[in-house]
Amino acid sequence: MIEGADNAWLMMSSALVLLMTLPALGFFYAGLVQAKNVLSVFAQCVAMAGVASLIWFVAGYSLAFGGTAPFIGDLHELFLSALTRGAVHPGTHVSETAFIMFQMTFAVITPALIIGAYVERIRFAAVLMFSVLWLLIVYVPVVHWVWGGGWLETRGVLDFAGGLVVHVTAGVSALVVAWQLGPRRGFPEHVQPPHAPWMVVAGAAMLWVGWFGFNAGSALSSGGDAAMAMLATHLAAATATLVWIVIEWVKFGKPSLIGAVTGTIAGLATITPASGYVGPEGAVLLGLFGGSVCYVAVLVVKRGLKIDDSLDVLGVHGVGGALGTLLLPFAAVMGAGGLPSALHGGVDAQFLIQLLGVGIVSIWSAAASYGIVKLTDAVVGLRVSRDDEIQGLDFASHGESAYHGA
Amino acid sequence: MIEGADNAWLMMSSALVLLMTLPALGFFYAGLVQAKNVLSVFAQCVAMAGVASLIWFVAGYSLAFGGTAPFIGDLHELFLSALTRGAVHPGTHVSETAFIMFQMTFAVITPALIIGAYVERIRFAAVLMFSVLWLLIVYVPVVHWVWGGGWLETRGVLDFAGGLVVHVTAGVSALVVAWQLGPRRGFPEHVQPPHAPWMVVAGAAMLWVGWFGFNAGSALSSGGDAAMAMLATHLAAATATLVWIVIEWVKFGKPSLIGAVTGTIAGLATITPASGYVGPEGAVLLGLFGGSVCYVAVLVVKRGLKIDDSLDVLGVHGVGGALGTLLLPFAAVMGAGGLPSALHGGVDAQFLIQLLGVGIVSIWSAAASYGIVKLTDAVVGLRVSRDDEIQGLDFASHGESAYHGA
Amino acid sequence: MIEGADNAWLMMSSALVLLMTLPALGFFYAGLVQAKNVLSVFAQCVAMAGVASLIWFVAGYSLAFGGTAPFIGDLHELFLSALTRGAVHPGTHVSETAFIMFQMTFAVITPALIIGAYVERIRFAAVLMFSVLWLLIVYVPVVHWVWGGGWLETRGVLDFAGGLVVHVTAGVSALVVAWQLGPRRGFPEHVQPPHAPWMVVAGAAMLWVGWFGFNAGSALSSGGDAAMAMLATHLAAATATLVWIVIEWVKFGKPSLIGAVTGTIAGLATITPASGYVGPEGAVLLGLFGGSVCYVAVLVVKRGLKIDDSLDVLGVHGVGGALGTLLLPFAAVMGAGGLPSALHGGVDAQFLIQLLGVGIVSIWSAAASYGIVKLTDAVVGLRVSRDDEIQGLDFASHGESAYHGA
Amino acid sequence: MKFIIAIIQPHRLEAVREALQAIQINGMTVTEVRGYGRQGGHKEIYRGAEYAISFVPKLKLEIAVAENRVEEVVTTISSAARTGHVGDGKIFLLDLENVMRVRTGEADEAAL
Amino acid sequence: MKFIIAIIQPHRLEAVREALQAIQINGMTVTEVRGYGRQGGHKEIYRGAEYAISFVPKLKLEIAVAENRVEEVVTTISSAARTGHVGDGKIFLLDLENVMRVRTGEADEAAL
Amino acid sequence: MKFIIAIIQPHRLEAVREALQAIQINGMTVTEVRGYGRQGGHKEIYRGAEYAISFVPKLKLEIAVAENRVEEVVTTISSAARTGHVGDGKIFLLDLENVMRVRTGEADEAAL
Ligand SMILES: Nc1ncnc2c1ncn2[C@@H]1O[C@H](COP(=O)(O)OP(=O)(O)O)[C@@H](O)[C@H]1O
Ligand SMILES: Nc1ncnc2c1ncn2[C@@H]1O[C@H](COP(=O)(O)OP(=O)(O)O)[C@@H](O)[C@H]1O
Ligand SMILES: Nc1ncnc2c1ncn2[C@@H]1O[C@H](COP(=O)(O)OP(=O)(O)O)[C@@H](O)[C@H]1O
Repeated sequence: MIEGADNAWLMMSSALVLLMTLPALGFFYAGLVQAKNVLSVFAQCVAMAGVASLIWFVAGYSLAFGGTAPFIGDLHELFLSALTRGAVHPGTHVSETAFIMFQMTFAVITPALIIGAYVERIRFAAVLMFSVLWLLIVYVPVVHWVWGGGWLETRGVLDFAGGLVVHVTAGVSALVVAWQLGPRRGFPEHVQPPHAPWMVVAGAAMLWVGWFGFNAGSALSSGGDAAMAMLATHLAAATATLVWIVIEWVKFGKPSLIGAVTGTIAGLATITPASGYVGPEGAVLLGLFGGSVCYVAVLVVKRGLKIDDSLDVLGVHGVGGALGTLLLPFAAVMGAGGLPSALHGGVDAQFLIQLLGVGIVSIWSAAASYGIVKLTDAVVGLRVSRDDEIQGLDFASHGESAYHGA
Repeated sequence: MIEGADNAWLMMSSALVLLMTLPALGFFYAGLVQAKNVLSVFAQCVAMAGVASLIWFVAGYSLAFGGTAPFIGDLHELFLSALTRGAVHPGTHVSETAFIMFQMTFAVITPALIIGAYVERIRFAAVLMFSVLWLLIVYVPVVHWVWGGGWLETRGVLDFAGGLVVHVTAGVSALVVAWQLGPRRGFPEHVQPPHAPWMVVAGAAMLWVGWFGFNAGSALSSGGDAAMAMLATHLAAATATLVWIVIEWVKFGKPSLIGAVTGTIAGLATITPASGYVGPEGAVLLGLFGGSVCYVAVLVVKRGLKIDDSLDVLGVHGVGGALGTLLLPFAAVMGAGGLPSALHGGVDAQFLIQLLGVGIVSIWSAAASYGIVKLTDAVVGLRVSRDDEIQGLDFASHGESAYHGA
Repeated sequence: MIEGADNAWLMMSSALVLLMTLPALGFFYAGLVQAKNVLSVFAQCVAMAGVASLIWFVAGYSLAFGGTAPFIGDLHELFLSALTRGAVHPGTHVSETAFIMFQMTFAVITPALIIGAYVERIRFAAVLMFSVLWLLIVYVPVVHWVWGGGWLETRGVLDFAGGLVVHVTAGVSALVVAWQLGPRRGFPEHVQPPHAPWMVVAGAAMLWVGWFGFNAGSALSSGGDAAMAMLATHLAAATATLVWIVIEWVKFGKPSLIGAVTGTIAGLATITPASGYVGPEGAVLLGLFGGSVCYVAVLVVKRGLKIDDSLDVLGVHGVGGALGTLLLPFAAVMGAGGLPSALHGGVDAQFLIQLLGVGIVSIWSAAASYGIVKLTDAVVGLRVSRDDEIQGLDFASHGESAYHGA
Repeated sequence: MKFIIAIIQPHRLEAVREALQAIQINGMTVTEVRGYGRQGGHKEIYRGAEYAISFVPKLKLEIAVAENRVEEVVTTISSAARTGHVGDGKIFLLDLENVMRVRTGEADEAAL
Repeated sequence: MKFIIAIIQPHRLEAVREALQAIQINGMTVTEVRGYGRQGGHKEIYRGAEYAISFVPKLKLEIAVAENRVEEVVTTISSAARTGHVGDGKIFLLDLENVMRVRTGEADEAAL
Repeated sequence: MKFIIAIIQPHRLEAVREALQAIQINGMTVTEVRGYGRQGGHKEIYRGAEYAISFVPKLKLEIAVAENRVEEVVTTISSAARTGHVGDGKIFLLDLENVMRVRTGEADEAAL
């Protein structure tokens, strides 16, 4: 039976998750690039909302949530043509329509996160082709494995709201794309500072708010579990924000605003997989780790690997998501608010299962993304010309400019 | 009886619909104008929120939803002075308070849509006078006819969330105002490009999110019907976005961002009247038509009619709303998710009824708006002086400037 | 028992209230300062979200809502370590988790409001130290007195959503901080105009929307009372917006946009304490008073007291909150929608109680804030150097600049 | 050669550009500036108080021209820019010793 | 006549404007520019890494003055703009051949 | 002394700055400007219609140099700024009568 309250909360959460892509992620990423590439970032986000939604409608949802075969769903729900208004999503009290909608917003934001890796130099056609293939080959199968009754779910992997499904897949794939695409002109010595930090913080703020839908919505109900997930999400974000402020303050004598909100996002990515299994104390712990580990990860990718994952998708999302997935068992047993009963065979056993999940999902994301990038390059070409890169994608790819003389 | 879940969803939807005007529509329109008229657009939106809400409070709600006389409501609910906290809206499980609030946000956004027709040259006093009269003479009666038990509802006209009531009334009236007001200096050869496309896309993104409240909120309940309306809304928007991208890509070799989000809005306007009666497939169909027909309509108004409906209120909203109203019967019978049972006497019969609705509402909107514009011109004057237009309305009408040297 | 609908509404309201701080208040305040101090305002808001949330987690919630001693709560809920997922907040049908979350967003925004008093010249370390102490010494006790079963609640003081608890505490403390900190260079003759009015209106718009969560969420349920609170909130905001527009129009011949939205905020602050006790007519009355009295108050503080409460925290929030608290009894008896039964001993008796509340809370806020400011000055220093003030806090305190050449 | 610096009202740019194009002057550089002069500034209202903005937005055009065209160009600019109101701007004439086209290295009038 | 170009610290604008007004110099044109000089730039932090900003914000004032007032004006500007820190800026003096007021067509010193 | 005004493509700024630094020219002032010239503008699409943008973004560099370094500086700028495309810009050479360092009051070449 459909419970109106659960359904209302899931619809609201869907609105919040769409807000995360449009405009929040658009703001967040667009503020970090140069003024000549602002619109291209937004265009990529908008196009992603279009493309991913249609993929989801045509086949994505069916392949992800149709049936419980171990590796991939079935084709019974192509074009959602058999969907009725009264259908209830199995095991919940929400309507199937609401569930599809909610999941569709996840299918939009996940490939959109990868945008951060390829900004300022990719061809628009490559964005579209890569994203379509990536959704079908990486995202949809992983959703099926972890949430759709597939083999990782059977093994007991826990991922409440997408640490693996969303952040690890996007983060790892981002690194592969950035590596194949090559760095932006001038990387790393002459990279330009973010052209509009105010835009970054506006985006981060709306991501924070939207994340309540992402995590607490994943409870698929509107009771105490959802609210605990929201509380945990908020506390992890708050903690990681302060962690990053403190690190920069100590290290540079000045805490930067972009640093602070990067901490916020790191904390949010880290709590995501665990948000339904921890209480307030576990959440703060995850915030502490999320803030500090991602800080180091960002530097390692840039300076160690020398890969221009331009807006740190791996360092923030990939590492955060993996970290939260791995720490989940430990955090779940802290305080009365945790959910130790969700662990399969105790903390250590669950940790090994989680490790398996992170390993498999990372490898699959990396390998498949590599193939997709190569194919995309062969078919439409990955990178714009040097002239277009210098001129900026706003005009080169979209024929517009972001700012017309204030 | 008030159902908490339905009520919660309706309150949330009200918040989303207010967000559509403030700040979404403000951003959308302000980004499209020149830098010297940015604040005037926002001021018009803010003032509209004030004025329309008070009109609604004083008499609008009573005249729209009081009683079921064929042409206009009654005066029993003036000043909402008899409204009790426990009152239930007839035929629903939401409180009368929530219903009034929800409808009030519609009364705010509908005249605000018309702003797009008269930006950059209208007197602020004319905006206020026109809007007050327009609400009472055009909007309120049409609401009564279509949703308040009036004669069009009796005839069986279907308009789930305002294709007729909101988009056709606003679009047609916009054309009349633009025509009477005359074009902006330099139209059409020397029209300036949108001064801040990033602002346009920020607005469009929030409109997309807010539209979930607009359409799914119109279900007045939080079950599977609302969620199906949300799903339909989202799919139509996604489809129309891609349609516009493809058209521009083919035609100009570059898809513009403003084009893409114009497609979004066209898709949203088109699905609006049908959103409660169609399933996913019907929604995609409406998105396809919405995107392509509105593309043509925008060009026809500008180049064919040579009327400076500056931000394309007719081409996008008017045409989209009418189109969705007319296609509704055909889309409702597609897939298991449609609601063919809502049609009166089958697809063809309903089509004729819808045609009647579009015709009547268009004629009434055009005729009444013409009279209101003439009266407004006579009383306060429509247009600012040439000097004020050159200087920009921000300073001329509000004594401010949008950007003080970054 | 947890009611899903009430809980969903409270979660949604929490999201809306967080949105009020991030990004709404950030936009609102950042737009009002000079371009060189934009990021510092956002950094203060972001840091506040971090700091206040952790304080709430560690001890704030326990001290505010633990037990019903007259003056301060107890320490049983430190670190929320005993919080269970199924716990119901006493006297409601919402989960304790949701209630804590909701209240946490209030603990974030209240000290964030004070930012408006000290922008453009305060040290970042002073912001943090002041806010931590202020939360523990001013905010938490007042919450306990008024909402946590403390002595003012026992006396019958009514404050639905924080007129006293939020706006009076913040407003009065703001004045004290501004006075101690001294004015900005050039105040009052050479104060620079707001650098980005569009940002101010974007913030105000989101504050308006978010305020629905603030006020209607405070019903802690999703029925007709919540919706009436929302309706009242909206009408007061709309009315006060128009009041400010009219005043400026008459006085200067041009209504400014910043004036209009200042009216909005004044109306919202004024309705806050009364929002759950009045109907539409009472709300409009409060809007009328809120708009006009705050207009005068702003001028009095700046010209009369000559204190540089830079963004008018006292004039708008403090005065609005106090006014609404005092007018509450009169407004509650207007129309069928009011709640006269909530008054203790009738209008006059309640008025005296309210007066006591305003007096006590003002005095406590002023006295305690004075001590905290003095201590903060002694420990970390209040004010940046003259050079840093000239250069701007964005670079001086955070090493960044808001705009990198569009 | 001469280097002409013209301060004009922002909304006259298109008119000036077209007038110059009509006499085959096809190069110029435009800067957004703020001017202070007899025109005075204006008052803006901020929360019920007025404050003075001393500077008004103007555009500065820089145009290098051959000696023999100077007069024609100055006249063209000034008539296209004139509205008759205080604040119409000024035209300054400086001596230009040399000019070079970066792309080709051409110098003197050939580089214009 | 001379054409004075002064590069100053942005926050000195009001002081300079007032000082010039005091000696009846009532016209100037201001441009936002970025300067590069001994002052050097500064470092900004971005996600844990520092990067260099070579240019610092400055204002450029352009003021046309009659020959006999040049010295006075230069002295006034330089003393109002001086803070004593590196980066205070420079004053450049160019020869101005002619000037014209667009509104009236007046030329030479009458146009100032 | 000479006052050099160079209009260049925005993305050549770093190259020019580095080239000048290499020959110990350590001062300049940069302005964002819009240029109009042979390069022509470009078309932007707006809701299915194209419209012309006549002006393209450029940077203007102003550099005061001692007489004996003029040639070297001009050559350095022009080779660092050259991409070979139309629109590479121009270098204008004006006579500079005097210069003063605000901070110290030094004048002439000592002030550069
Ligand atoms: N002495 C001057 N030096 C440089 N620019 C000037 C000077 N006087 C005026 N200007 C510029 O010319 C503009 C117009 O001058 P103004 O005195 O306001 O009007 P008008 O030229 O019509 O008398 C000013 O805004 C300023 O930019
Ligand atoms: N040779 C030059 N040509 C043009 N502008 C210069 C030159 N040298 C310095 N400037 C301008 O003057 C400003 C101040 O110069 P700087 O060397 O930093 O300090 P100071 O003048 O106090 O020695 C610079 O930021 C730049 O805008
Ligand atoms: N006569 C001129 N006076 C001032 N600036 C000019 C002039 N001609 C060109 N410019 C500037 O030089 C830039 C480049 O000139 P353009 O003719 O487009 O290319 P090129 O110099 O390669 O022939 C223009 O954008 C403009 O800013």
